[in-house]
Amino acid sequence: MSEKKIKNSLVEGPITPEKIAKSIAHHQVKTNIGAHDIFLGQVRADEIEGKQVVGIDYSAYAEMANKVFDEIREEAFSKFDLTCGHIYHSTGIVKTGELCLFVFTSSKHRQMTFDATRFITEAIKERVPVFGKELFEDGKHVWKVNK
Amino acid sequence: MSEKKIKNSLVEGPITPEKIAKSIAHHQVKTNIGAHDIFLGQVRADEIEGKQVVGIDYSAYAEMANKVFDEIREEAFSKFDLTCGHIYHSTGIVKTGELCLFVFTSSKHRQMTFDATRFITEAIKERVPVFGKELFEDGKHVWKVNK
Amino acid sequence: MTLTIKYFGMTAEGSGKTEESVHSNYSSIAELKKDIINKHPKLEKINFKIAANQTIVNEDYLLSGDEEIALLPPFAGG
Amino acid sequence: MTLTIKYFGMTAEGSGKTEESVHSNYSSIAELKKDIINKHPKLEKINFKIAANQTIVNEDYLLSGDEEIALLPPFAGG
Repeated sequence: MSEKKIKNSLVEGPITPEKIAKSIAHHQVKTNIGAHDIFLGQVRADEIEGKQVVGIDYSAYAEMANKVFDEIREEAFSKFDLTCGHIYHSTGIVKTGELCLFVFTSSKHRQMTFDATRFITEAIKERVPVFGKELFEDGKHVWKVNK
Repeated sequence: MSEKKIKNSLVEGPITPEKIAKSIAHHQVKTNIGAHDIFLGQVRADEIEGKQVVGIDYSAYAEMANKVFDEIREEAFSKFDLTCGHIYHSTGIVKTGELCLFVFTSSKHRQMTFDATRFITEAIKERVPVFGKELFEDGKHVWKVNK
Repeated sequence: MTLTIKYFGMTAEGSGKTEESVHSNYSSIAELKKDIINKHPKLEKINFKIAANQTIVNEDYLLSGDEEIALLPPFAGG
Repeated sequence: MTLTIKYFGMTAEGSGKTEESVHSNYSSIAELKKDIINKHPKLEKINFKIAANQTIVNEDYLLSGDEEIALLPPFAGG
């Protein structure tokens, strides 16, 4: 059985704006890129049964999650004419207002990046074993379920 | 005639990754946001008749451009359930690999931001009076035309 | 066979465990699932999928050796 | 009437100007356009739209006073 090196797409804690800036800057040497599309997931202060969410504690089945992130990235490359494609998802606590998901695709032209970022984001929500405990100020929690 | 304050969406020179990071960070206090979608236009080193583009010198009919940027933003807000919407476009020289367009929309849920960022980007390409002189190393140029 | 059972989110909460080893000769996932629920009755009310060696499988999937089984509650990524 | 004519990109290059004032009584954009092309023959081969007071108008748009007219070559934003 051939062993394929699986990229680690999981990041401990929130994804910072600085990480995003750094990632964008890294793409400036690729002068065949004409368009980037970036999706960011941010933790909302939803009200659930009268109580406000203060953060989400994410856990993941890491080995499988990284395998599925890789599959999704490969599917995106086979469907769309991409130059680059990156995915990062948080584990651990991400407070409201902070970022938990960063999907970044680049291509020569815009249509491909729009389609690819959307495809990857939908596939992540549906297929990646990441779990979220929505935390309240009083220490209680509920489990988040993607629709 | 009522005077409406028109936002200036034109930026002198390239849009920096730091500006993007700062803009993202500013949205972390808005805890009703769940999703952001960012489109970035980057100047490509296209080859035209055997010569490589080294940059684009953008000019704009500034008053009209800002008026149209504003109209497009308002149309996006009326079409999609957005929390925020921002547009920045460069004027002056933007070298290959550097960023010339930054479209940033935010919403409670992802579908609206995907649709809005795409709508805004298409509308900009079609309707905003921005002109681009593609520069070659030998000092010659051609005029860029959006398809 | 020795199966490693992994629990996540709601299923970890319901079983009070994140991982355990099970030594027995189950033929299918359905059989294993029944046994797990008997041991951890709180899991009965929880909606979960099962992965064998990091791939989601049906209840009629046949267990063939030392596999890694994961009980996956609804996903919440993004 | 006094019209301010603005040129951009290819039309600025073709006319050698970025702005000029025109004093005359044109009725329509078509009439003004003909005059501008007579003055700057290089513009004949350039594909451009015309804006009056920052709004794109047709050639049959009627000029009614001191307006700002812009000759807009194809857009290249993004």
